[in-house]
Amino acid sequence: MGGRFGDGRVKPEPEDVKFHADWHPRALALTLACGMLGQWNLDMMRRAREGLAPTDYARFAYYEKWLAALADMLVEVGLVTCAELAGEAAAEPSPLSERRVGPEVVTTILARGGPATRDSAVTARFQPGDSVRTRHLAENTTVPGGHTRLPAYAAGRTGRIVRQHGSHVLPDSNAHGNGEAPEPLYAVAFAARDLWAHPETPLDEVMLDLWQGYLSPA
Amino acid sequence: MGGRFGDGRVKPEPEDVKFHADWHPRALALTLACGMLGQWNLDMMRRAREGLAPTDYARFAYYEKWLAALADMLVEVGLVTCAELAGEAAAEPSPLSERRVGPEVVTTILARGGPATRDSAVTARFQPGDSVRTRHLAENTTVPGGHTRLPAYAAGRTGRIVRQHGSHVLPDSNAHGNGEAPEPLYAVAFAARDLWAHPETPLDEVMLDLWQGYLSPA
Amino acid sequence: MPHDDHDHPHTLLPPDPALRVKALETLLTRKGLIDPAALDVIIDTYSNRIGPQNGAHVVARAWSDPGFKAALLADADPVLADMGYYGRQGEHMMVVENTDQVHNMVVCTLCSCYPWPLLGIPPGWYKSDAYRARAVREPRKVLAEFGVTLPDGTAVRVWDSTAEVRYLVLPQRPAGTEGMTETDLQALVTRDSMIGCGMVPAP
Amino acid sequence: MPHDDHDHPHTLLPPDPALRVKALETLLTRKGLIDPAALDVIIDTYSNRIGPQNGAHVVARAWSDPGFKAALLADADPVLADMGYYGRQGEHMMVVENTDQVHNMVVCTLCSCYPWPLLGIPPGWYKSDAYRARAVREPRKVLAEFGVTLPDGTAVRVWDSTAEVRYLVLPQRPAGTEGMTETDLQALVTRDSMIGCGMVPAP
Repeated sequence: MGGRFGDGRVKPEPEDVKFHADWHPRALALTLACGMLGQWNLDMMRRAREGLAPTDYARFAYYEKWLAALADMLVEVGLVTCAELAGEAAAEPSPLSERRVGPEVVTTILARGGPATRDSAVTARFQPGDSVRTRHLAENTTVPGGHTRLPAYAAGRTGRIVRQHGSHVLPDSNAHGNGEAPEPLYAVAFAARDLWAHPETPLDEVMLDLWQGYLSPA
Repeated sequence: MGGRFGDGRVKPEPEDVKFHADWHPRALALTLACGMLGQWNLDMMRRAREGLAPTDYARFAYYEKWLAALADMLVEVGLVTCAELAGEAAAEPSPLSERRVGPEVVTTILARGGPATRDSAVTARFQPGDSVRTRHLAENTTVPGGHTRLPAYAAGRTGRIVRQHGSHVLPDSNAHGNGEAPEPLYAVAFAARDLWAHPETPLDEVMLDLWQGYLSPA
Repeated sequence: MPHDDHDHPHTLLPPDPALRVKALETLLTRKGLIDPAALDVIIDTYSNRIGPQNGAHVVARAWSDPGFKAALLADADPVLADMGYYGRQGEHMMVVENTDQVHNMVVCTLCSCYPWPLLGIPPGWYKSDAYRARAVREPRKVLAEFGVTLPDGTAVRVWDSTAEVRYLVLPQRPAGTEGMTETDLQALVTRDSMIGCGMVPAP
Repeated sequence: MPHDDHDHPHTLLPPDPALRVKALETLLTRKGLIDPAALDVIIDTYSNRIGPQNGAHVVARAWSDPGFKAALLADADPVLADMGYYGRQGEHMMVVENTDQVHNMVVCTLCSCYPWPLLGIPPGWYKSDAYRARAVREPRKVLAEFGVTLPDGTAVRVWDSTAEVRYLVLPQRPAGTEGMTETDLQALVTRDSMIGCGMVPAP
């Protein structure tokens, strides 16, 4: 939705507000705890959120998207059945219950994180200062309608390599269970005037982190 | 929304179904009768529909968009006040009531239509067979966030002129009350493989009607 | 209801669309801006007078009269005006012919533009997000949902109605109709076939 | 609820999100897949332990210690790990410095990626459509809605967090803080300033 018109004002809020409804913290914790079962990766979960019906994506707030995608994912990986979700069948104990995360290890798991850097056999093609052009379609080239992290507003644009971040897991592959396929990731600078019909000033830039496969020499 | 993923199946319906709710015919007729007051043009009304908040545009069905845009437009042109809409003020007789359309002339007005062709001083730059490239941004070049009729999926693509339709009113100008600014309009053919990451066959084409200003030689 | 939302006064109306229509009609009638009897005529026009039978008439005549068909495909507007099929949302018509080589389909991805004087008001699916989104990207999958499978080697040409030109598909004449009159042919022609989302069935 | 919608089983749950959470938690607890006590710990962690005070600590130290700052800007990860600020959604950090020449701002247009170990969970506005849509296109108008006006000649650099790298803005140190301790400086630093949507106020 980057660049979209019509969304109105941004509404700043006091910095001590953490949640905006009683059920928000529970939705957050539930999603994280389920993720710790190790049955999907972060890219798959993002794919599930973006794969909601466009009308649902538009009307759901942040944690509503999380909940809907969590339910879809639980069924997709077989942790839960549709009958159980619908309340039409009694909850069967899961064979994966031994992976359940207890209160004593949660903090450790959160602190451990999940790095996305990997060794990769893919050689870096670009260096800082190089001019590059992004793919002309913000689409997954392998899976029709699949997950990608090239925003539509930056498709088919020319930018400048600013930094090499090392090799990172490729969401376009990992989100579909097709392997991590790590490749070099770059910070790429785009002049605002190359992205927008009416840039605010000629000085401004937008920086994106983009995988090597999204880029060609320009 | 052309090209968007995730919208599900198309649901054919019996050919004798005209409306899907009791209020649909009334919404249709109300919108058309108000249009006959001559206080806006079709491009302005389309601009009002597309200018709904993105979440409203996503959740409203066809005639709900019509109604919301009609209400917005009635206020924009001053036919109705916000207080009247909100029911907070009694309805004041309108000075434009002499333009009210009666049942005896409605059919004639519908049959008369409203041609969009105009004489134009703008010379046609392209001929059938010419290769052209569309604007790289599907945006109004004059009014930030303004109305345009170049779909996002066809921005920055190369096509072939198929036919010259004569000169037509330019929506990018007319929708904002900036004059009709007629210019040559063309049917332009795009190969499906130049539009989509996964075209169905190499044979297929999408044809769009595009104004000359949207195009440059390719 | 955000009463201070000046960009979107529609939020001042009740959210239920049936109540919205009623509120607007009442208000505009009181202000003297609309005449409910005129609304009745508009509804009658599109419910009973203007509909796909008009387009079917044109198609049946094109199937029956090669000279008419040639004129229709070359420059539809005068031909259609002669038949009385002119009016709102049909001011600039093009008729595109389906053949063994090319199958034409019509959509409006930006809104739901449609040739009203020839086909009446558009069907629900034509106005749906699914059709608007998918017809341009995967027309063959959409056609399959209408039960249509094209022969190998037939190209699909999708017309996205981005301007004020409106498109009518001239479907292929089905086999077994050789001796039929124009009137009988007209009764065969389906609305969906004139949008390019159906084939005319053999009698 | 379309029970046959296999692509979107979430439609099988009650539509009200509070009921959805409850239904899911009950189901998953019965299946032995989650432990409600673990959920309590996660909530406590992000409510009370991990928040913008972490980022403020880093900023205050960078303002106080030039060597630390240089190391932080050159390669943030080992520096932050040393301070104990590592974890989920902060595995790969870059710290970008605001100066008179450049004002940095952070957004995630694709979802709402955010440096959790340093700033906690993102504020509501950061996750809003308005911020995600507009921060990249009209950052100065967005800044104005936070009461921030940049001097002429300052360039805006908006970082769209499209991968797993997370960005922390090192805001400009306000005037009048010359003699302040690291602890006092930390208390001055606002969350919004570390996203690039605010200036740190003078004490």
